[in-house]
Amino acid sequence: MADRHLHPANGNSAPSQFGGAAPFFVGLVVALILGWWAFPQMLFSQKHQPVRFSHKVHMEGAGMECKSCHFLREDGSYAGLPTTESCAECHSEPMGEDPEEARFIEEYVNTGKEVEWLVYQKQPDNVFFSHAAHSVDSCNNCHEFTETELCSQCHPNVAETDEAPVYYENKLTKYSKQTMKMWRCERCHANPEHFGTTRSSNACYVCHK
Amino acid sequence: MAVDRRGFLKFVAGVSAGVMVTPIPWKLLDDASIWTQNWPWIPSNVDGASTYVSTVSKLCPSCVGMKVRLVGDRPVRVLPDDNHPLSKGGISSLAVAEAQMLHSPARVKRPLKRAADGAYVAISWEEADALLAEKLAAAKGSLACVSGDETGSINDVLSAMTGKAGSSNFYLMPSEAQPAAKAVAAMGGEGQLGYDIENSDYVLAIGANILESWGTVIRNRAAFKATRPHGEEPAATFVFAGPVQNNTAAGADQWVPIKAGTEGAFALGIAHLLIKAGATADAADFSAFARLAGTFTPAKVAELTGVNEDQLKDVAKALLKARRPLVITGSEFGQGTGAASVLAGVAVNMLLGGLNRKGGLKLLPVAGPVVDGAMTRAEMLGKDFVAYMSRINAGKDKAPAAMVFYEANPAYALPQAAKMAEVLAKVPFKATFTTFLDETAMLCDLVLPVPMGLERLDDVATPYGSGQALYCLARPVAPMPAHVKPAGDYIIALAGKLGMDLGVGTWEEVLQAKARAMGADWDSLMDGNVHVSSSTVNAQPAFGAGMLQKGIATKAAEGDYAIAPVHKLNVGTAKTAIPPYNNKTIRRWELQGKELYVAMNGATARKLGVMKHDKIVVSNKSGSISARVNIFEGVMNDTVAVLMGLGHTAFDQFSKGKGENVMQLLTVGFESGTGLSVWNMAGATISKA
Amino acid sequence: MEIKEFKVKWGMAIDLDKCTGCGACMVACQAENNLAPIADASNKIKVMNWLVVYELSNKKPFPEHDVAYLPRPCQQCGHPPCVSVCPVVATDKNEEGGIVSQIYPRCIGCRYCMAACPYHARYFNWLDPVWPEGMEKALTPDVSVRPRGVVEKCSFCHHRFMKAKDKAIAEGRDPEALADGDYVTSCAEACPNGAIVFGDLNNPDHQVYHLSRSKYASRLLERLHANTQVYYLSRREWVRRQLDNYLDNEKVKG
Amino acid sequence: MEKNYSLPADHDLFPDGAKRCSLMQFMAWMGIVGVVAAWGLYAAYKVLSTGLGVTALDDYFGFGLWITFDLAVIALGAGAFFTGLLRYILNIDPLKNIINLTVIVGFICYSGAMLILVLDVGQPVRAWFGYWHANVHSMLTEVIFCITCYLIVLIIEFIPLVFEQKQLDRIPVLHHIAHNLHVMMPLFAGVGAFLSTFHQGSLGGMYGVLFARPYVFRDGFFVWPWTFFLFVISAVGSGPVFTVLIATIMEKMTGRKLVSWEIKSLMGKIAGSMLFVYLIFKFLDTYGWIEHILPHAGLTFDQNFYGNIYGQWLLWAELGVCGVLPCIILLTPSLRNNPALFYSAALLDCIGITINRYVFTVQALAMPVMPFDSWETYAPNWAEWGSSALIIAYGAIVLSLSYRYLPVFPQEKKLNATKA
Repeated sequence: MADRHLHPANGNSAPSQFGGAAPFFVGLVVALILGWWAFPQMLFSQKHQPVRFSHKVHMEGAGMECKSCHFLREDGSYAGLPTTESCAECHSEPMGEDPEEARFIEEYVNTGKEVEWLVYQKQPDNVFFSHAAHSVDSCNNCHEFTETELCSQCHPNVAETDEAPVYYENKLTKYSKQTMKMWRCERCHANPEHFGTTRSSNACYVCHK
Repeated sequence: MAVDRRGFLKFVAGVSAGVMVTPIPWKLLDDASIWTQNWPWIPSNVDGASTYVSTVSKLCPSCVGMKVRLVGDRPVRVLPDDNHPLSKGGISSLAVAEAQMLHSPARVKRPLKRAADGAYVAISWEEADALLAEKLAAAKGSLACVSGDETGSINDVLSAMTGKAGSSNFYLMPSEAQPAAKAVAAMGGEGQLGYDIENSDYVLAIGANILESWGTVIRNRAAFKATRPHGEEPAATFVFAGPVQNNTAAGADQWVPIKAGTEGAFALGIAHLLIKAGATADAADFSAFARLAGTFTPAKVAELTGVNEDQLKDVAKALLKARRPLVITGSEFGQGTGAASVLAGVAVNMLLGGLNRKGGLKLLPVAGPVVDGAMTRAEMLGKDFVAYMSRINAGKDKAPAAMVFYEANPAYALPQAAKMAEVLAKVPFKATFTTFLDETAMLCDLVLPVPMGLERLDDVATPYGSGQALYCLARPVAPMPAHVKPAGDYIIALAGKLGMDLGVGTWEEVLQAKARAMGADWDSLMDGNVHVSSSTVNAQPAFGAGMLQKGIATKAAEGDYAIAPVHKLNVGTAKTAIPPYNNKTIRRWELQGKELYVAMNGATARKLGVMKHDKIVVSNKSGSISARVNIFEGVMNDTVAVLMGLGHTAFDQFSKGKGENVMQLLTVGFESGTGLSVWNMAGATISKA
Repeated sequence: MEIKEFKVKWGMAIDLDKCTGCGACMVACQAENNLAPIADASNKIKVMNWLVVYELSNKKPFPEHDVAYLPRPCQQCGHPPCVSVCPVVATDKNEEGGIVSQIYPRCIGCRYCMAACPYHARYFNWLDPVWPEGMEKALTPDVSVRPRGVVEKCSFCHHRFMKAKDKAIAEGRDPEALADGDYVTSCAEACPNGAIVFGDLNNPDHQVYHLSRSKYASRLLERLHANTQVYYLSRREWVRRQLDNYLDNEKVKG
Repeated sequence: MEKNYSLPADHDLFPDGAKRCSLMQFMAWMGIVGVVAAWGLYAAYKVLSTGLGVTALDDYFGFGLWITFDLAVIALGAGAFFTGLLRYILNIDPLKNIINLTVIVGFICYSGAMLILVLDVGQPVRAWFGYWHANVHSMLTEVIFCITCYLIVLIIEFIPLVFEQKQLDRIPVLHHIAHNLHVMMPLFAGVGAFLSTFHQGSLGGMYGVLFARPYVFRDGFFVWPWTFFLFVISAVGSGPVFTVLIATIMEKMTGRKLVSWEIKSLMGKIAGSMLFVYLIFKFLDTYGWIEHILPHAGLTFDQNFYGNIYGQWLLWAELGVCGVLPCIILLTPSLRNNPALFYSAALLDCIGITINRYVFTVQALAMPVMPFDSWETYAPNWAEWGSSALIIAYGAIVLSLSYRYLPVFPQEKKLNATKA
């Protein structure tokens, strides 16, 4: 081993210098592939909703509106997702032929169990998000959002889908891949133009609990 | 191509450089820190719709009204109820964590039977039913029943069952309601004493810890709140007389130090001064009373009670000056007092024209029993459990063949606790209906879990201390755990099984009947409303001077030092022990680890030759406790203040093995005249450990 | 001294003559803010308590002795000693209302803020919080549960402020102009003696506005210029004297 | 090369012409240190896995032994930057004979302090927030940045020494790197001096800005609190003699002369001069504190002390026995040249600075500011002692390895030759 050091490598010749650089670039490319392609695959696991729910059937077929289920309560808090009890208002007995509906009734309605829906934009516990404050009323002081457009700023528009999108869970953090991170909130909250009309300052406690 | 070491190093260098321009290190760094805000072993928030249900606490002795906040179906907070007359926007330190106590580790989760080797085994309800029915049937007339619920209609059911079994041994756990009832009887009056604190402009609490634990304390404190607007001169004066500058003294305008157990003498001293100032009352035995009071000169009262004569005179003067004065006598720790001190207190009110007057003392109507064969409230309050136990101990009474406890913890809560446990051991079969695995449950052969107040339908009828007759329901707001059963229906069914006819089919019927008896509207009660009646019992009671004279002859306590038990609701009750969320409210020099601290003033400590933190032993013929010394100048000379509610040997990690139980030191005596058991004057000797 | 001023300034007025030291506020605070119970709470300086009731003594021997109890929430200083020292902006005073925020996922747990606070209002999660089995079901959804290694403190039940604003929005009222009582802290709500009054110190329609101007009102350690938003009232001179350090020859106001 | 079995097995790696103990002996020593390190590692593991609840720290004493230890070693490690400053910038040439040791000691102190900080912060995984979410108003941010940067400088200063190891030096690349770094060393010394001055200052400033803690609060000199300067000067007043003490301990343990007395004496004189300057300011500061800051806060001098544990003796020990006394000895040539007095003075100097850092950290927190609050006491427990011992063990390992294999002491050959 010591010998090698005593003989300076023939590092002056051009070909071997090029050959010397090759392993470096191989390593570089391997790392890039690993980092940009394999790593994201490894980081997230795919999950599906516990019950296949078709928004389309409910919207088009049953003529329901978004706010039939996703509504603001009287106290200003947001109902988010419907409870099994409210689903059971219609689905106490199967209304169609879909075996998934039958399974839902058997597993949830009959037992009173709540469905553990996967929420794509589920925020961490330390975040306080007010649906009341982010209303069409306040945003449309300047914007001209329709309700769907406004909701779609954050949520995937699933109103016309038959199948819910795949849910990607970060294996390390256990949060949804689609969860908004703080910088996305700050696109508005840190924008001074918003302060006057929406009172949406970027102070920590405006959004954290 | 052979990979030599140099090539490999270059490859590694390439990977290293490459990785730095991929998300790997940066995303991992970020995600790792996000992971720290979402650790799976930390509980997370569970959202849901919030609803609020008005109910009343069956756990807190103040029967505080409360609003329970549920998220989904989970009770998460107990909040004050502005509309409840026993809350008036306040909540007690005990009831406020009642939602959390639903999940207390000390809860009994299923029926337990004591096996031959002394260990408890979980059994099915069927097995428990069979065992209980068999034992009670066998016991027949030799049954005793003890209830720790002072205000509920469960007592109608329990006393009826006891009565139908051919026994008169139904008892309530001792409280201040018993001496008060005895006093009313001695006066020839009827009804329950009520105290109109709200409308009084001068409240003299003699012994009664009215701002911490006495009576309907949250209502008392609402009255206190109302009469002293923030930052302004108070509209009413509160004066506390007692041996320790306790929480009531802290809120009161004036603290009058008097020895423990001398409330009656102090009240008679006041009566003496009032009569001297011309006060009189339209009662048959006024002159007899005046003669008695005449002997309680300030000098004598000062000697008996340790009060400063000038302070005594000042209080009497202030009472005369007040428009609607009210005098409340009681025990600082809510029990153990005799009828005489109540009579003396009532006498002062009568001299001040305070009987059935606004801001005075009321005689409140009491509803009759609603179950066949049940005792009346007066009968129940006439029974003296401690005296019964003492009789058994002395061999004057036979130990019953079976004893049934309902939410009562006599093994912990009775005076001379060690002796009482011995007496309980003489009873061959004991069963308890309890929520928590308390000291009494640990002595029982059968432990039957009952739901907590938040999980069951129950009632509260005019708690002692209330200024008005009232009735309200505790409604189930939380789902009942799988293996507990509400005692009301259970006992009615049990009685049926034993061939007793209680005349009711269900527990709800009992409550409905009680509501009718109270003149309340059931539907309104079920909506969370409280039935309140302003009516009083019209009576012209006497002073009960004869009884008073006998009872007031106080005997001096044993030992050189007086024990002053200090009762604080935050430490919990005998039934609850220290609630998990209340541990932090115990003051630093009340308890350290497992060691109890007792308080004495500097002069007493000097006399004893002890300093703060020194170890001492406080003992008398009933028992002894070891403790460390805390110096607190708000304690009378030659007195040690001992916090009650510690020294549990059962329950959970939040209570068990912490400090010592002051009840060990309280010696039972008997009041002349009434024969009532009393233990509010304990003395002890103190030695350095 | 730069003092942060806001249009709305949430504050408290605590009447020390009305507080009897029962501890209901402390328990209410723990339940509201998801603090974990602890089996042995003897070591008072290592036990999490956003609100502590101190015992004050006039230091005279019996029978001249007098006692007072002082509930101490975070004082929400106008010029907070803790905020500027935080190396990672985990604590700040920037929001309308003037409540000093503490953001748990940002906190690295250096405890510099605790060293800075003379009120001992800040607490560190020395260990992970543990609830007896099942008791986590009684946690509220309003306040996130903190892991070990972060500092926390009283937030004036900030989540109730958020809820009050949401309620106002839902009812079509101005969330910036809450009425007296629309938003109160859990301790103020629980106190059976009404010793704690909560509201907007800048709004004459709120009771605290007037109480903070009472001749009996003063703040803790005023001469350090932390400019706190909690006022203490007492008609007793000795109590007021213990609210700040005074040299023997100095007079106390009121 | 012929094998010489009388030489230690690893003699090929020794610096030129240096005599070292046998490998077995060295391993035995390493074993002893390793046991201490293992204990410390266990303590560190408990702290990281369970949380800081295993320490004796509490909500009154958020800072304790660890912060005291950090501040003390950082102050004592100041020999590195200050000697570097004198050697490279002010060209005091004789200091080249000890500069290597000061760099190593500095490196150990700073890296050790960083390791302790990893334990001391509650959320070490978030430690990088200090850079990413920095609050520019916080003195601690200044400390974090300066310490990190200075540690990098120290590493750069340490690298050439490592590369000059006999075997490594034969690799041309490393030889060139070492040589070029040597050429640039004045630049790094300058950067180091600048960074180090700032963070020594900001460490002091950390306390000086605590306006609600009258025990440590010091009104500003322009934007800086007084403690900013006091910490800088006190560090340079003690760092050099700390290095000398380390060198002397190494001499005692190895039985070889490593640094000439002249150099030690020179370091002592430098430290003594700086200590003198420091004491002038410290006395002025103490006077100002008693006469201005305390009365302003409504406090008296006596209220700042409590019992024996936080008694006035600490102040007098710091200023007198461990301040004025060593200063006199170090500045008086006749006294300084008496080795026993010299080493005593050096030790007292270091103790004095440690007391200073201790009272600023612990006594400041022990003192109740609210009148109804009480004095609290703090004593570190095994977890804190253990992890601090780990750092000392780590220092011992680095020093032992450096001494054995790196050309740390240029005078060693000559000094021991003349002796022989």
